[in-house]
Amino acid sequence: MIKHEMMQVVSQRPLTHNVYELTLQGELVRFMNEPGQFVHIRVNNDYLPLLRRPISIAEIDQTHEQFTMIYRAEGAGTSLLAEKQAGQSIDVLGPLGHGFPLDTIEAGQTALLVGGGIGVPPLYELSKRLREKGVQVIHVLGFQSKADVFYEREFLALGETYIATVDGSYGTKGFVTTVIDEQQFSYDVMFSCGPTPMLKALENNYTNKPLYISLEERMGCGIGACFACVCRESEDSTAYKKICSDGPVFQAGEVLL
Amino acid sequence: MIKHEMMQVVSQRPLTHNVYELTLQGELVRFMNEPGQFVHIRVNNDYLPLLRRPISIAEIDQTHEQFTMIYRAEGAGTSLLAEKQAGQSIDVLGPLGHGFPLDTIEAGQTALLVGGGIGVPPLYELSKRLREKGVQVIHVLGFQSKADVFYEREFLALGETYIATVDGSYGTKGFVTTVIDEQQFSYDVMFSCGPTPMLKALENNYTNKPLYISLEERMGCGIGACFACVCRESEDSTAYKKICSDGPVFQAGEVLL
Amino acid sequence: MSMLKTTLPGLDLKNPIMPASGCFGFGREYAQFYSLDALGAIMIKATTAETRFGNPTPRVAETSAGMLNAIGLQNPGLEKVMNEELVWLQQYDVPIIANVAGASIEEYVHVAKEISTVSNVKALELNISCPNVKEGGIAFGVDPVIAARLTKAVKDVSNVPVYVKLSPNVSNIVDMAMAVEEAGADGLTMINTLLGMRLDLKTAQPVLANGTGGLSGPSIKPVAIRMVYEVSQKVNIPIIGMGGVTTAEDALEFLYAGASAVAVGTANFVDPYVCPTIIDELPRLLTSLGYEHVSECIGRSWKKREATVNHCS
Amino acid sequence: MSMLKTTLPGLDLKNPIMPASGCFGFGREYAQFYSLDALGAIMIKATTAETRFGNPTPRVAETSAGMLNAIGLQNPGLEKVMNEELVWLQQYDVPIIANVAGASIEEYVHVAKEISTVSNVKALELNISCPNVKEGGIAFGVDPVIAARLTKAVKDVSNVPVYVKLSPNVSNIVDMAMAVEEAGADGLTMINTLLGMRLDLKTAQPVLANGTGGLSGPSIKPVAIRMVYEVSQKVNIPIIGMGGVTTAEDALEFLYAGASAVAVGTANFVDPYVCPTIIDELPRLLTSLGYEHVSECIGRSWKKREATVNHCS
Ligand SMILES: Cc1cc2nc3c(=O)[nH]c(=O)nc-3n(C[C@H](O)[C@H](O)[C@H](O)COP(=O)(O)OP(=O)(O)OC[C@H]3O[C@@H](n4cnc5c(N)ncnc54)[C@H](O)[C@@H]3O)c2cc1C
Ligand SMILES: Cc1cc2nc3c(=O)[nH]c(=O)nc-3n(C[C@H](O)[C@H](O)[C@H](O)COP(=O)(O)OP(=O)(O)OC[C@H]3O[C@@H](n4cnc5c(N)ncnc54)[C@H](O)[C@@H]3O)c2cc1C
Ligand SMILES: Cc1cc2nc3c(=O)[nH]c(=O)nc-3n(C[C@H](O)[C@H](O)[C@H](O)COP(=O)(O)O)c2cc1C
Ligand SMILES: Cc1cc2nc3c(=O)[nH]c(=O)nc-3n(C[C@H](O)[C@H](O)[C@H](O)COP(=O)(O)O)c2cc1C
Ligand code: FES
Ligand code: FES
Repeated sequence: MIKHEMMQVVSQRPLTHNVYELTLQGELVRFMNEPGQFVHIRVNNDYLPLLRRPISIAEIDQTHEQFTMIYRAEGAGTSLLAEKQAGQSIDVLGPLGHGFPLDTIEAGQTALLVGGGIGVPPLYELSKRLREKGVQVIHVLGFQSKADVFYEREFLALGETYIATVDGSYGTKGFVTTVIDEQQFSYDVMFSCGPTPMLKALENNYTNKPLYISLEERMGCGIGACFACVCRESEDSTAYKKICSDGPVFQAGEVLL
Repeated sequence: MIKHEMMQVVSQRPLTHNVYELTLQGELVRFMNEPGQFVHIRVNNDYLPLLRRPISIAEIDQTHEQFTMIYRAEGAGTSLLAEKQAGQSIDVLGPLGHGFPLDTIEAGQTALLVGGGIGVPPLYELSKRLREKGVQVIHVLGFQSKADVFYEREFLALGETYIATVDGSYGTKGFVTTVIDEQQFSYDVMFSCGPTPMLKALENNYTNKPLYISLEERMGCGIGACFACVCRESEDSTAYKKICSDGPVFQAGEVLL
Repeated sequence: MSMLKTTLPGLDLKNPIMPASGCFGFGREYAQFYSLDALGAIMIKATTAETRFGNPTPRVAETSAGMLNAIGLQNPGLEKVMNEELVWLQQYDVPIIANVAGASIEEYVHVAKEISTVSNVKALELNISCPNVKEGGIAFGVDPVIAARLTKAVKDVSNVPVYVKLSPNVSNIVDMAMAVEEAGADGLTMINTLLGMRLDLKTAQPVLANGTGGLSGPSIKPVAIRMVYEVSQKVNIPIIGMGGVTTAEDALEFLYAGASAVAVGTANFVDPYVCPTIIDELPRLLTSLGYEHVSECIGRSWKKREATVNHCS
Repeated sequence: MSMLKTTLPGLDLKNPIMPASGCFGFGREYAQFYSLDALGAIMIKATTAETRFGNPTPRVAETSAGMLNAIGLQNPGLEKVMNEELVWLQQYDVPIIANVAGASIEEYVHVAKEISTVSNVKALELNISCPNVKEGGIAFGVDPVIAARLTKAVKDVSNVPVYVKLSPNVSNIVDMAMAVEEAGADGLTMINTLLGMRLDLKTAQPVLANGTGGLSGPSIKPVAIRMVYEVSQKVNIPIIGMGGVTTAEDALEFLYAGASAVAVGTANFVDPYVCPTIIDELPRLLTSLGYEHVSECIGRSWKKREATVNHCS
């Protein structure tokens, strides 16, 4: 059930020089269930910017009807979002799309959660839910540099956590794949969210276990009506999926990266 | 000298259901001298609204480097302006144009100040300056109804003040001309600001004494560069004046109404 | 509600507000938010003979008070639209305007002939102006002769009235309108998007994979109003106006300009409730301005007051 | 500053930024805010043979992220412009681009011949596209044949290079550009305003006394970028791009699209310092993106990276 609500800002705080954690409160939270879903946010009442911004749900707190997003303030919309303060309200449409399938893994099994940059946030709620279910979790998180790392402690509290930085200023120098290759984890299902080149590398290199990936695309409506966010199912057919409503999470191979 | 400054909001308060008094502070005030000049205000940092809004200077306080505007919150720009609060800053360009000529009247003489609606504000600084100079002032102020009247007390403190309302709910029922005709004031110079039909009526009916009028027009630049705000000098010539830079105050007959 | 009732060729509208083609899919998504019965009509996504994937992504980009899109006519194809989407829409008491597209006159004719037989399709909207289709769409939209030929061919086979959707990317919109009117169009819809582009600051490349895209949203409203104003004075067929409508006030501006009904596109993405909100607010707005029926406003910018007081409610 | 140095036919520019015609008068007003020496050039207000009063007021209206104007070529006339405005401008070290307008080919030719003899006028800008002049301006702007004829006639008499200002209100901007190039134009300036309109909610009448007006400001930038992108790939003469430029980033987008220099119009009304601000910020922006000279950016959206690295500084 998709809801539209003016939600209250509970808190906003910077996690790095340009990444923010924003917690909102409202009834819409009741409809959030799958980790990996997203919300579509209108940051301004007027037309600047015009379009909503899709942001993943990073943590759900049903008790307080609150949820948390983690986002990078970069362009026009997210920069304005970063100015919001406790007590103000924000126009939210959600929860949208289909998240990571929790039923693909059982208690006692091990999940490998691989996140890149601003793709890390949805893995946090996923990790919490897997732990609740009794699944072991291993996190491999990639960032540009030490200054960009966030939520390391939070992930550590849930399970083994490895950090890779491109410039080597923190953790392993290299990419998430560097860590995975080095560590030779044994796991049952891999879940990932991050830049497309990373997802491609995972899809090509780790084919022996199920892999679920969360995709990003520029969106119009965010609900499946405008065909802005499609991807092909395969190269030689016109079949397609909409990332906003069929995804953003797909099984590896389901869509063409 | 025209200045451009981010000025501080000292105070903002409603005078009627839709008329506000806004006081700003900044160095720009030092350059304000003639009553009847205006400022050009950018109410938003982005493009909604895009254009600046011209608003008259209603009172100048050189001691505190403050000035006051009185405006009606109606459209997109003035409604946003009404949301500004003490401590915020506003982008102001000014002072602009030429105001009422104080040297056309001498100490001991009598000035008749005639204002209509939202044309009343610039007459307040004018009245104060005339009084400082030793000129007697009589005010005739026209409004739609009782609910729209503002600054009666302030004007009363400076001189005789007559109010006319269109619906008769306060003061004389009718127009400013109704009051002037009834009272048969003896005066030396008339100064006026208000809607064009009012200015036309004054120009047509009271021809035996000098009359100065302040005009309004939709503006682009506000400084004389874009030719948006011109008016003709007479019907049969291409000669013109720019309201923003040659005016907004003209002598009756100088331009075609 | 009777102050909003509007009658157009083929269309008995509860109110003159409808979602614009391509901005509402086939209605399913918005039915999650409100009952589609509320709408005057629904203009469904462009339908072509076969399934089309459309352009590569990114397909949308944001601009100042507007957006660019280059969807490229993605749609499930005629068969699925007829057998699934239109059948699903039967549950609602709302007339459907089927947006018809193609890469050749034959394709248009084929789609028009078939889709106009479906019972809830009350009118066709000939999409001759989609700037994102390269195989010929552009030529139809800017050439009065071809546009007229296409209109005639479709009129010949259609079971329902045909509205032609005009492109704003022309030197003379009145010529286009008059050509399709003469060819038998029952109405016009206007405007489609303005052709635009945005470049990425870092890569210097177009943000849209397609390069150019169609500009829509509040930024194009002044162009749309001007075109409806010009065309409505020169043709005798009704116009469904669109381009940047976000509020009841915007809708009224289109009526004043000469439109008989108004479509809402991009604004649906910003506020999924925008259509029912406008429908709710319109009667209050009309009343506050002294109108008793929406028809009194049509063309008021250029008609005499007297000429419009006889309304049809 | 040498990373901004730009050379165009007739024009040695310190930097590629200049105020657009009609948005800067003859410079006097903005000289109150900064020295005009800072500017790459100045495009002065359209000049006609005689003084023109222009259209009745209101002449401007606001739109979403844009404005409409219907000034109607008001100007003091050729004699005053030559003897007063251009003489006053001599005190600054800045090339003047004289915007030439008229109601007939003869008037254009007369104005062009005279004004091109003034020493600080380094180029002409043929205003064939002003949508607000009714006596014929429109026809010049949308017809390649007439536009070419006018260009040739003016080229024959002008002492300085001639830039033709293109109207965006055409079906095919490339045809227009190629026609005037072939007729001898030394450069193009684009775009002029889009024809638009706004109606008053209460009266239902146009806000502008003239009815329609020209749309400018950020809302038109995507259309302008698209047109510069299309035209720059098809002509061999340089383009001065404009339409909605407000920041250094906007200016760079025009360079990427294929413009060699950039003009700033409406933004001057919002921020009187906008031109010097863009000029100040441009070097920093270029450096941050790895460019050593502004010329490397020109047409980068469609040129190969290699093809543009040889810059001329
Ligand atoms: C399903 C989904 C989940 C996401 N979750 C997160 C998250 O948890 N945290 C986070 O920081 N970011 C997330 N993103 C990316 C986020 O949407 C963009 O960073 C954001 O829209 C950029 O907006 P802006 O105002 O900063 O940029 P602008 O440059 O002003 O954006 C212009 C337009 O492009 C779109 N756009 C730009 N970059 C992206 C992008 N990477 N993906 C989609 N649209 C884009 C904007 O939405 C807008 O329509 C997610 C994207 C998707 C599709
Ligand atoms: C020299 C001068 C002095 C003025 N002094 C005052 C004053 O002291 N108090 C006051 O309340 N009003 C004053 N006005 C009128 C004031 O400028 C308008 O009420 C205001 O611009 C309307 O803006 P908006 O955002 O409410 O309306 P919108 O409808 O959003 O305005 C749209 C556009 O039209 C312009 N516009 C609309 N109405 C007017 C108008 N009457 N005059 C000029 N432009 C207009 C706006 O500036 C804007 O560009 C003055 C106008 C001028 C020219
Ligand atoms: C994402 C998107 C897809 C569109 N698809 C179509 C389409 O398939 N057929 C069509 O005729 N118009 C299409 N349009 C144009 C709209 O129907 C409408 O004419 C235009 O967007 C202007 O209205 P607006 O400013 O309210 O969006 C599309 C517009 C958008 C934004
Ligand atoms: C108030 C105003 C007056 C203009 N006058 C002229 C003119 O005299 N000659 C001309 O060629 N263009 C004129 N233009 C068009 C501008 O030069 C420019 O092409 C257009 O406004 C787009 O740029 P912008 O969006 O930066 O304003 C005028 C524009 C405005 C807003
Ligand atoms: S964003 Fe509209 S279909 Fe996905
Ligand atoms: S507002 Fe530009 S000349 Fe007066």
